[in-house]
Amino acid sequence: MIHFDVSPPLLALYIPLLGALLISLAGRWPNLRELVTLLTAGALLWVVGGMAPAVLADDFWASFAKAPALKLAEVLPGVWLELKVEPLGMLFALIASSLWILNSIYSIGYMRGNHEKNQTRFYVCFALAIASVIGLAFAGNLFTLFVFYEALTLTTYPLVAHKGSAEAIRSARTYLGILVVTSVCFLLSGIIATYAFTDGDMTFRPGGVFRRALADGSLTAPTLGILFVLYMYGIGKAALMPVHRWLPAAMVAPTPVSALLHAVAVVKAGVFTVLKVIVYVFGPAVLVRYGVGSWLIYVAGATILIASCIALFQDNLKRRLAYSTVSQLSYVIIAAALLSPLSITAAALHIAAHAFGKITLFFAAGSIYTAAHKTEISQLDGIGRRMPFTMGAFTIGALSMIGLPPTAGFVSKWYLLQATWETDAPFVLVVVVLSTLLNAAYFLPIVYRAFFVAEAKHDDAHHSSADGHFGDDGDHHGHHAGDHGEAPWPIVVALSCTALATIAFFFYSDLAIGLANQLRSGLP
Amino acid sequence: MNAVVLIDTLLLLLVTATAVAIIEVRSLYASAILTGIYSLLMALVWVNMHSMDVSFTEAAVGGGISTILLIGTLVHVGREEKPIKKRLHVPALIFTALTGAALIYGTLDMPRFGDPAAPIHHYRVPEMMAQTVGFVNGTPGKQKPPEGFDLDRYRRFDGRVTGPIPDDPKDTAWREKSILQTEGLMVPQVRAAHEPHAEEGHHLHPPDDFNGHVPNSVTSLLAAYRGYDTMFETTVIFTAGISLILLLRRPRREGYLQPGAALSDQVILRVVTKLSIPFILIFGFYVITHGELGPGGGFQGGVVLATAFILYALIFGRAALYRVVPPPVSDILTGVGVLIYSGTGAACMLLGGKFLDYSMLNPAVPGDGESLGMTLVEYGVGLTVSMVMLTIFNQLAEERST
Amino acid sequence: MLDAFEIVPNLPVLVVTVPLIGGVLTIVMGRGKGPWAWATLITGLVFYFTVLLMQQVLAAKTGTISYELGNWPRQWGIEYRVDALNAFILLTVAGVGFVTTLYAQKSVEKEIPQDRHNFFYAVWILAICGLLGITVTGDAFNVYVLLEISSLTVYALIAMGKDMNRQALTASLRYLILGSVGASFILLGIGYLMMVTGTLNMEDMHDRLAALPDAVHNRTVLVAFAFLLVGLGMKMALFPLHMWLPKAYTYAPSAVSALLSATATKVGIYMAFRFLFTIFGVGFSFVAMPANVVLSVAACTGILVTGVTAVRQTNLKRMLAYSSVGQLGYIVAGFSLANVNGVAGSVVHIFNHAVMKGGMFMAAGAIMYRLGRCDLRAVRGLGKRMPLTMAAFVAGGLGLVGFPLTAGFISKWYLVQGALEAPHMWPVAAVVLVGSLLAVAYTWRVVEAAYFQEPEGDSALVTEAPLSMVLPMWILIGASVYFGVSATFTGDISMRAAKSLLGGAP
Amino acid sequence: MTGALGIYNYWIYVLLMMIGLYGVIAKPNLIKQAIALGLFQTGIFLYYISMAVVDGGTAPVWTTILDGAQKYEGPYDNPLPHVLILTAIVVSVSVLAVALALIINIKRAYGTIEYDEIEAMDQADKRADYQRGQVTDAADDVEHRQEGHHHA
Amino acid sequence: MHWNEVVCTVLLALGCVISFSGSYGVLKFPDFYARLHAAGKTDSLAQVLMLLGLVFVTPDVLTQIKLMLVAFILLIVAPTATFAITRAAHLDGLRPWTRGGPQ
Repeated sequence: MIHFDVSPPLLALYIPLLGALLISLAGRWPNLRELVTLLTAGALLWVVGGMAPAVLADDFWASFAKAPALKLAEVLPGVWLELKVEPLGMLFALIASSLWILNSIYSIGYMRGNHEKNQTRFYVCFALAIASVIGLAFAGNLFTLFVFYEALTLTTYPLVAHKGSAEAIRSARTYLGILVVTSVCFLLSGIIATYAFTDGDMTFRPGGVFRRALADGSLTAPTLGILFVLYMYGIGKAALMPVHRWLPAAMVAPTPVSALLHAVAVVKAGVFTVLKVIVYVFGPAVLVRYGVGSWLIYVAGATILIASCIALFQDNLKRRLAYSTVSQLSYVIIAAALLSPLSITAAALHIAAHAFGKITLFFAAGSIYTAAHKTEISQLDGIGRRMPFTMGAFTIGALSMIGLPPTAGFVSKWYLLQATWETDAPFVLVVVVLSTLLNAAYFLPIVYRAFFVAEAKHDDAHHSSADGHFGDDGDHHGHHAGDHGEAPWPIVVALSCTALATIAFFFYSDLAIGLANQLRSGLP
Repeated sequence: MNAVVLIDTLLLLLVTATAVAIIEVRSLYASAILTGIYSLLMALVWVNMHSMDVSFTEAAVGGGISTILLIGTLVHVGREEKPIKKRLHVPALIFTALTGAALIYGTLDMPRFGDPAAPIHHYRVPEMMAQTVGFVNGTPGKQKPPEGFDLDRYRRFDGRVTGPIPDDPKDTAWREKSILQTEGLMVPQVRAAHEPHAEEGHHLHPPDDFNGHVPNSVTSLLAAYRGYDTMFETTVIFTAGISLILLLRRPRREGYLQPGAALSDQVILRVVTKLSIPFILIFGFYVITHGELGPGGGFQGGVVLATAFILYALIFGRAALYRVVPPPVSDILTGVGVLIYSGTGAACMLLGGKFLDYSMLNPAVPGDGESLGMTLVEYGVGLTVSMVMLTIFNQLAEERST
Repeated sequence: MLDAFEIVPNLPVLVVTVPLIGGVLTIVMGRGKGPWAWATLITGLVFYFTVLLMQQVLAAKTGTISYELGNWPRQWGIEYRVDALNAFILLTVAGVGFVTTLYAQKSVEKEIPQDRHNFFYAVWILAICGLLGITVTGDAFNVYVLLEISSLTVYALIAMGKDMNRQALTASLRYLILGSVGASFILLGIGYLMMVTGTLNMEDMHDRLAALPDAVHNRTVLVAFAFLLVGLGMKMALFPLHMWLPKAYTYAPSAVSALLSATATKVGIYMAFRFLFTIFGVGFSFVAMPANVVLSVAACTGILVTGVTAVRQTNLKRMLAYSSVGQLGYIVAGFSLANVNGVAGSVVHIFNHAVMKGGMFMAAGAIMYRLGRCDLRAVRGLGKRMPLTMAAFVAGGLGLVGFPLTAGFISKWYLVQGALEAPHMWPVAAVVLVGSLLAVAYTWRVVEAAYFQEPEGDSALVTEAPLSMVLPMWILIGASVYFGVSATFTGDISMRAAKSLLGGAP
Repeated sequence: MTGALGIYNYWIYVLLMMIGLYGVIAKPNLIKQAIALGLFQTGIFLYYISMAVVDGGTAPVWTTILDGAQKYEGPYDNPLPHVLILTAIVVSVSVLAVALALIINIKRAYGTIEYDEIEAMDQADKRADYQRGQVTDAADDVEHRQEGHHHA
Repeated sequence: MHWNEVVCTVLLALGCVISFSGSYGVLKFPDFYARLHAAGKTDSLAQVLMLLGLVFVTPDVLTQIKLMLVAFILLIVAPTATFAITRAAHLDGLRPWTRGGPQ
């Protein structure tokens, strides 16, 4: 084992930053640039993975309390940037960094295949976004969390607006608008209020930071409730209705962006932050005791069902996936809101499980777009025969979404159902069952169409994309229905890998479950 | 009602009427001339209120320079105001009425007009007028009043002199004696020789501040106690001058001088001008130098000096003036005045005192140093003022001929 | 003779007299680069002095340095008084002044006729001198005189934009008239105060006011308070008395806009600090008088209204000008809270806004330098053509928004905390946050145009601004980022200043 | 002066100031505004000088007997306001000078010195400036271009 | 009343009357030149008379000399100023008023 002078979390933060710098320097030579991207991604995974054993160790929590904070910078007296590794963040960082590699491979195929402009900016921003994600994952206090949360919004904005078309800019405005409004108005005020109530103590710790304030009466239950609402709606990235609109809007981005960021990084950053706030800021026990978190179950439940219903009626593939994401995110939130140790585990696992499934689905959508320039579900008749790998992977992703074995979705859903049973929450049970049915109802027809409906003749990609808002105006370089096969090989490789990972997660989920359990064991 | 109040009332009535006329009259020329008249009336008001220096300045500035400025401007921008249909601007009237009402409301709690008990008359100023600030400071670390000295009583004291005045004019000690002893206050121990930095925070100002050199307390306040304000007053004038150059001066390639009609063909004017310019110059220097003793000072004197040059330019043409004072020279001289002032201040600082501590100029006899410093700065003010006025005149005149 | 002279004890006065003498000497510096080099030297020297002064203040036991001009006791003569607050403001003004002077060279070369550079830089230095003088003095009337110096120079500087656009003239004249009325109100207020206190020294005034049997019901004091408030409001462009500002900043020469936005109104606010906190005292201004309500309502309305107006502008400089009024609203809203966090936020935002807005105006000026205009159409696609300039603009914009790790965030952090602490003042917190959203709206229009649109016309051909512009720009923007990441210095100082202001006269 | 007028003497200055202020606001002619500004400031000077008056006072100049010795012949009027107003007068004439220089420049640039006419021209300039700099909803333009491209 | 005070009063009164008549003339006379004539003549005389009147009541010799000097200079300067003004008006093209002439 090489001894690092820099501590691993810091290194993990610096690698993508350094990568961004190198990528921008290598901007003129596309091959070198993409090589740098891949190398950076690999290095990141190596570093992040190297930290995992320590987190899984039995005496982790004992050392956690004692471990000195890794201060990056003291912004104000009493307010500093701090990194600290804990199981939840570890899990998130692992997912993000491992999927970044696959995503980079995929991006290369996609960006080249679609002749996108400003590719250097794309890769740089991508690396910066990953850096933000790593910072978010290892954030040691609320302030650091907020900093990287905002940084993530900012670095992903150029990715969403990448095309520079009117549509892209408008959607990017929505994206930025909603995320910034919620985070500035609610999250920041919540954080400042927390700072005031805890006398400047914002360090994450299992069991929450409010105990003292609650004990001495300076913080009352209603105020705690208001704070909780501020946090839940302040974290706009969690896409809790009605602040979910940015997510469909962001689908205008190139597919790799949608795939990694809006299936993995950004949205997961949202639910991850929710989970982190519930576990380390409020503490489930505190929330249960003061009874201020129960409303979240109903809001999340409603979000799951409504988003699923909307997804049902979307013809645009990426839009349907987006609403599916909205609904799936609320799975995590509803699990977290149950506030039992088991449900927290379920929430953590679902973050991981959903990531693999959803990235596969997005990869597939992008693959279809690259190869066939099709964006609408109604155009997908018979496409499974032309693109067997893509649609096969799509099927696996869909199954994972529905939660059928042997896919990742099943694992987390299983834990969730267990938790529901344990906490005796019939509403959640109903929601889970109903939404499973809805998931099936909006995913399976696509699979059916792709494999079992005959391809229509004279279907012209040009005209069909006219009413599709997403992924329009690519270079129409001679593609017509009937003369396309699979997408470029990097795309196929990437999506096959993620599809396999989705299945593998079912069989080899020890690492994720271990981390989730470690998280549970830390709860007081 | 005595004569002073009567004159005051009459004057103020006239002033108010003139003010209304200035605002309402259509012709801008009339307005400008009325402004001059207004200033002269104001000067009378100031005299009536015993403010000779302000009066002098108002007459020189308002009656002289402002009017020249205004008329010089009117030549370029037209004489008539555009007719406006609505004579009365109602919102403005309401706004001004409200503001005025607020100001009058504020006067209700003021001390009566001329009340000797008003804070301004008995709180800080008496020491300045009696020029005993250097000794009554009460500031920690400075020369402290002697044991048993009743500071409060001293401050309440109105400065009346009783007792005999010695024949020997050099003997100024009577002032302390007469002012202080007759009121039962102790006489401070006056040091014969002031050693600089004899002790930490040692104060160099003599007990009577200027050794009796500066009977005009307006000048002592202006140039010594508040000399720093006056330095910036000079800077304001300097700034105005170079701002005018910035805004009005034509590019140099066009040349400074445009042909303009001079009145030099008239013998009477030539002779009288040549005759009076020396008098004007002497008077100007007199006013500057005499500032310590009576009304006047650098500013008023500077304006007087400027008029000599302006008169010269009017009669003999600006070409002649430029031969006497070429624009580059006058540009530089405007700055030199400010430099004399600030340089005097800086010299005091370089000699180890504080900025503008004139007593440093002559540590052996601090009062004389004060006097010297004040004269120097008055000349600085005078130089800057006269040169700026000249510059302003030149710029306006240049503008005219293009 | 020079052996008796020491720099350190004379720092407070050197800060003002060095630029005074230097400014006057500028007129003999000839043409070409002479005046600029001289101005850079002088402002650099002043900046060095302010740094030394800051050290002195931090080291001083009482936290205050007093300098009696002419060695006259302060109640009679004029006193310079430096505490944490004005040392900080001095540092800001001198620092930004220095960097802006560095920046000015190219821009002035292009915008001002060659034959009057010496006069231009003379006025320029005197403007800085006036602003520094206001900041350092402890005498109420001295404030007025120096205020007039700074105003007069600023009128002239603004009017120098006349060769680019004639509206600079009307902007300058309008400012002249409003500014003079404002200054007259201040003079009147000082006169009323002098009438009841009999002194001009600020601290002396405070003591006398405190000793007044019933100051709260003394009608003279009340009217003095009201007129000072209005006069200061005009000088610091507090909404709705800001009418002069947008036009003046839009049409002034670029370097002047940068200087003014960063210093002129800031010093106005500093005066408000001195009058409200030092002379009248917190108890009078904010407890007995409804200054907190009046100021916070004006500030909050200003933040919202000017924010919306800024979003609707196409001219970058005009947009920044409106944004400045809004940002001043933050500062005013902060100190109207009259608690430690609020005032600290206010003080720190004076600095933060100065560096951010200064940098942004410099960026706008750089665009102006290259393209002769700086509107949204001109910046299209400039993200690639002038990457450093646009990046500076965006970084500054993020600061205005208050993104974490920018200086703006620090201000917001204190302000929101202060607003939440003060009773019934939470709407201020809401407005501060909404205001930052408006900042997103107007900044983002530029981001979209610069990075996601294709250039047209001249914009497609331009190259990056010269280094002498980019470097100062990045010094300021860099400072705004640095003091966003590590704000312990600025935070500490402003906390100290806030505490001394609230603890009555120091 | 035995207090016959009391504080009413102060009121004259308010009147003068307000005449000036009225002129500044109501008169569209810039020269008039500049003159009115001067009147406004003179009002304040009158206030300050009134402040300096002491019953039975005389000019604050000690009588010089000979060679520097001085005699008190008070009560003297207060010299402090006089000093302040000397400074203020200088400031006001400087402001007037700069204002007039600006007005001359305005006449050169606009051909008029009536505020309402200048304002109308400025508004027109501003509108033109606005339209020149406008980017009609940023991205619509791009769409137009693309449509054009398609049709071609 | 001392003799010098009597002389002073008489001179001052005379000055006032002349000054007043001059002012009346300024108001009544038909054109610029005529008005200036009234103003110029009377002003010089009235001012000199008043200054001389003051000389008689001033105790200080220095001040007396100063006053007489002022009177002397006024005697020279005031008519010259009047002359300069009329000259300027003439150069400017202002025609004198004549009975029945062009307005």
